[in-house]
Amino acid sequence: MSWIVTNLWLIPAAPLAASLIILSLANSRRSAAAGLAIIGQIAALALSILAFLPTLQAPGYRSVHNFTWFTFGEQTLRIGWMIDPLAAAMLFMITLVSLCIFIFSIGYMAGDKNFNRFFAYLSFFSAAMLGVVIADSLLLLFICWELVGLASYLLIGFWIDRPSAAAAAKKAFITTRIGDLGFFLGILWLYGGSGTLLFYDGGNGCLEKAGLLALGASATFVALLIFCGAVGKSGQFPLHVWLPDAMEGPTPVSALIHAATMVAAGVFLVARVYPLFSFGAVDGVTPSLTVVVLIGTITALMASLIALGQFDIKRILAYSTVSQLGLMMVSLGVGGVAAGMMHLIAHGFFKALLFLGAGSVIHGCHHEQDIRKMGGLRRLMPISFLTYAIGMMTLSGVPFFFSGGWTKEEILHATVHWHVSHIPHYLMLAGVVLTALYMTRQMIYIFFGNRRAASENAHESPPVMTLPLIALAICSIALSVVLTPAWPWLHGYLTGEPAHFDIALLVQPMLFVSLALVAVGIGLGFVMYGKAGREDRHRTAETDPLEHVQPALFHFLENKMWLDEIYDRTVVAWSRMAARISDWMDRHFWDGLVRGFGGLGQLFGIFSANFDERGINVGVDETMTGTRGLGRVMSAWHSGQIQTYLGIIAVGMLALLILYAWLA
Amino acid sequence: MSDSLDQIFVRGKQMLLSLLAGAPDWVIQLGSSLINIFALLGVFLTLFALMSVLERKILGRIQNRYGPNRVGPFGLFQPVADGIKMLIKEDIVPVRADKVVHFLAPIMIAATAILALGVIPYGRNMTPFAIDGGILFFFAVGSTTELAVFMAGWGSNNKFSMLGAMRAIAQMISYELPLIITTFPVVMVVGALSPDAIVAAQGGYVLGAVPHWFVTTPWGAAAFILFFISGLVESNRTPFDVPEGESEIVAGHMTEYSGFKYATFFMAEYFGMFAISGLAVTLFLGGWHAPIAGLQFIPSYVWFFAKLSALLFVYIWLRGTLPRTRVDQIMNFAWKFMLPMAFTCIVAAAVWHYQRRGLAAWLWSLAVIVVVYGALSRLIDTRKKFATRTYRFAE
Amino acid sequence: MSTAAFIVIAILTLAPALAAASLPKLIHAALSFALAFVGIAAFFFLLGAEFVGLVQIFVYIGAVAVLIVFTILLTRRDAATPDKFNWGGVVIAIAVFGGLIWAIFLTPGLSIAPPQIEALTVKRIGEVLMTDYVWPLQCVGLVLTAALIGALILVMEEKP
Amino acid sequence: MTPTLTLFLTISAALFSIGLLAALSRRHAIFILIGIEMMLAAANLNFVAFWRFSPQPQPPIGVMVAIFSIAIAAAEAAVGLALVIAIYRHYRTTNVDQLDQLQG
Repeated sequence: MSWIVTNLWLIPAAPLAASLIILSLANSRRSAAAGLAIIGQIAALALSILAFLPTLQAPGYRSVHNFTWFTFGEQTLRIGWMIDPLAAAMLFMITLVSLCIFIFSIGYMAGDKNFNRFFAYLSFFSAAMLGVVIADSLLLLFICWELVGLASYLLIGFWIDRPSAAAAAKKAFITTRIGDLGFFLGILWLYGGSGTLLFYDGGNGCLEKAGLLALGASATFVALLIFCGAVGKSGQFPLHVWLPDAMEGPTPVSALIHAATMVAAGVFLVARVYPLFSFGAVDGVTPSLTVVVLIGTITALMASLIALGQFDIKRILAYSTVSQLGLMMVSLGVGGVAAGMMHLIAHGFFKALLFLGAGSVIHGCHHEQDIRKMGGLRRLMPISFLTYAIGMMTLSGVPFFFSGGWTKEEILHATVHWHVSHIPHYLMLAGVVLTALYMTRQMIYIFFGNRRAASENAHESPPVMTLPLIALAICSIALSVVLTPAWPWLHGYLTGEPAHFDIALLVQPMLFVSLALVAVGIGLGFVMYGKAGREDRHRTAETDPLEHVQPALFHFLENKMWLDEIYDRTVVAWSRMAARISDWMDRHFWDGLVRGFGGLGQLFGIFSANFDERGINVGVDETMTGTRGLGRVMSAWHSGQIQTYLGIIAVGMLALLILYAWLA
Repeated sequence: MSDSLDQIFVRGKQMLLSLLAGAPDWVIQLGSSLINIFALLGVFLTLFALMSVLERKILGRIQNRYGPNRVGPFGLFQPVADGIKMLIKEDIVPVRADKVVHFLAPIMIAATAILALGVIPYGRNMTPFAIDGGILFFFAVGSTTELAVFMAGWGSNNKFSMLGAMRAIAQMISYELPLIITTFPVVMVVGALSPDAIVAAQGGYVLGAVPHWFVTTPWGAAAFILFFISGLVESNRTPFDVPEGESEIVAGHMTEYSGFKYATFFMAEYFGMFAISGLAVTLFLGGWHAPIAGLQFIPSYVWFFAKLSALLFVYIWLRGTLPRTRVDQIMNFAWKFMLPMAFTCIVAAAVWHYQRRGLAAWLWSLAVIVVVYGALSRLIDTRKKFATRTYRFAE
Repeated sequence: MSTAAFIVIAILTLAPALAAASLPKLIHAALSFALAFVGIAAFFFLLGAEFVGLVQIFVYIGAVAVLIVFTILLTRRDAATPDKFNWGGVVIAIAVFGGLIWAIFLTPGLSIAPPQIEALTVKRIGEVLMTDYVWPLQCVGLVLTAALIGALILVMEEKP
Repeated sequence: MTPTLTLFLTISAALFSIGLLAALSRRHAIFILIGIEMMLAAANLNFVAFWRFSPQPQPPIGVMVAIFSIAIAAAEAAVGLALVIAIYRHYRTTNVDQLDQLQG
């Protein structure tokens, strides 16, 4: 048990402390605020590396540190933190990515008047997420989980003066709450079943033999309930609606939410409590996992389709995030935990890269987000272009050089070997194509073709913004070293099997398949949108090529498959109606009832009033006058003059004295 | 020989008492106390006269002028002249004054001052009234001065008098605490409240040169300085003479007094001075002990009065040197500096005692005092920080 | 202890006490109160408890009397007006006095001569205070501190 | 002939009644305080007298009680006078028969 394990709490504590100090700073101390935030993040990064080291020594290393939080009755509530390859990798990724984002946002938020508040929230956000990662107790995890939600709420609604931002914040908060409700129920059920919320507790944690056996068949439902939480957080199909709207927040925030912290939390949660899902699995298939696969598939496909019909640069990325998360969910569901996590980590890097790139583009185009108004930025912002291209290729899964490719392949592998059906596999393949397609579309719109309204006088961003881009780009390329099937170090690290080097494995059928798919996607993209780029510069709102071909489909996609509208028509409308009904009930039915009773009461009151007047009052009055007289007599004694009292005391003493002397 | 010279006054008293041998012993008691009282009065009235003229002369020297030098040789008869003047002056009592109080105030103040002198050992076996709780008696009597001052202030029904009395009482009360607390270390170390015991405890020498006076220990030195300052305040001397600051309130609580009553106040002030200095000598400067073993043949009372007059000279010197302080400054000084330092002296004395009074103990208690002193002077540095003045010219 | 001294002290105590109780002017009353307490201190001396006597003078003349005159000063407005005297109190007081005297003379074995005891030195008192009575001493210290703070808070100018 | 305990008790009784007189028959709050102080002093006198006339008490309990009660009396005086001043600030008087807010 090394020092770092017992003091793991320091990792989230560092950014938290930073944020608290920043909040207490004066609004003018901008540099101090930024410096503090970054120092806190660097400290967290250093500590995470420190925590990373012990996990290398043995495959499947895991050490936990539990302690009693408080005791109620004979129940003791124990919480704790743990470090294992999963957590360590996540820690490393989160801290590194957040560091880049922090640095980036110095440049991006430079003009904002609530600079300090922003950094405080950012630090708080990453602190909460780190807490989620190190938690060894479902309770602690849930607490940090909710803190993440709170932080996201604060940050999405950062520009509170924008009604849309406020609305988006509310939407995010409430939508995730719906999921968290399920999550909470799951926690309760789990506690009821296994009697502990610790994941690993020397053999009797809820994820270990004893706990699972204690849970028995109900594990499935618990798993599903917990999955609700994951669905809410990482924007899976029914509850994904908040994620695109979360684009209202500042771009670094979107980057943080989509790459490092928030959405990762859901996937991480599923991976963390995977034993619950896989409990009692017949060759790796359980009902709960099947549900996960289902949801994931739907999400992935739907999101990548919608992404095709969007014009807001950030929304496209958002939908791509959703689809990628779906992909991860699928891979988790089909049993490729390692694959899913690897993709999550890789995704963390390249999605951060993409978002920051988008941020830099937006910054360059004076906060214009419509890709139709951009174009030809290739020459104006070369660094952004290059890094963005790298990110795009990573995302669309170009093999060999880009981490995304390898992880996607892993996932596809996993889906192939799923016994239930191969539909997910094929759908995933389609998803890959779509991903490549919409990314290409975006690239062309933004960077190729000739300039348009917004990109007239665009400029490259300052180094403080471009350096993080470069760093992230390098990361997302370099990561592929440990991902190749030739030397699947990360895979081995996560699963706990030793990874051995074998160049022969580098070449496999799946590689070519995905290569082909990606090629198809990108090619298709160029074919479809190639000329769209070279539209006349003065026409801003031009029709999308797809719109030419399939107006109906395009509108369907553009309006996000009318999901929001559907929700409005259904869920929201229903609740409104329910409210209206109960209101009506209240006004008319209950009110009438109450009035009726009131009338009865009044009648009775009149009777009793008369009775009072005639009967009781007189008697009472008599008594009262008598009492008052008595009171007057009494209060005469109560002169309120100390000296009188003193004199009386003296007389009393005298009396006692005489009495005593007499008796003696 | 030297012994007989030392005890000459004791012998004389015994001789006088032997005159009324065979009388009932309360008569003898009465006689001895009367003798003591007259001795005291004689000595200190003389000292007062001498002091008053010497003060004026020394002040004169300090201010680079002759003092009184007309009446008698070197103007030594000046006090006589003053006395006569004071006696034949008209005694004015304001109409609105509270006659009784106005009349009683000077008597009371003088009486207390003289009483305080009664417990100080002036020489070997030369303590007029050897009370077991002598120090306590001293302060008990001394504390009644405040009442007397108040009587003076209230009695003469004059706002200057009242203000003066208020100031006097305020600063007396404030400085009574340090004054008394600085005696605690001595009392604790000696383990007795009687001046004789304290003086006895300071007998003896380190290798015949360094006397065992308490002023030679760090806490003793600190306590002595604090005690001396408080003494200055208690006897309303410069630089703490705001109660009778002529420039502000005519003459404080003595404004409405004239003639002999004024003289009484004057005398009381000097007697208070003598008493405080005498107590300082007793407590810290080894009472009537000789500074060097070799000089013990000189009679003890000589030593005592030598030390006393040295202190008195310092009084005069300060008066000639220092300007008058402000009331709020005095108060701040009392509560923020004197009091904590006095407590520190107690601690230091305890350290000194429990380190078995060796050299190490000496250094330890020195360390305590120095540390606290440093800390205090850091903390209560209330000097106004003025911004550097910039001159702007008309442009 | 001699009867002469006793008589003198008794007069010196009771006369100022009566004055304190009956003088019309508050300041005079306060001053004669101080005088009466000197007399009581003298009684303590007579009884061979010098320490108590000195403490008595120290506390009452040095502190309490000064406090009282200060209070008189601060409440000058109606301290100036000599206040009326109610005779009911006198009656009660005299009655109480009679009762006490009666009780005293009723009790047998009180008219005894003082036994010879060795003087009660300050050292002795100190030892007793520090050994048997150390807890009461601490408590008194606490009480005094509390009283000091309380008095300060009471007389603080309340800020509007 | 030396004074007996009876005489001391008589004196203290007289002192007590004088204090009571002051406390009862004067209207000024300060007088009441003075009277109370006197009564306390009388009690002290009793204590010390009893100590003196009892054969060799070990330890000197009477004296101790006297000392403590003097200390307490000092505290009481301080607080009492503070109260007087506070009352004066409120009601502009220290005349106790105008201070009858507690009158029934």
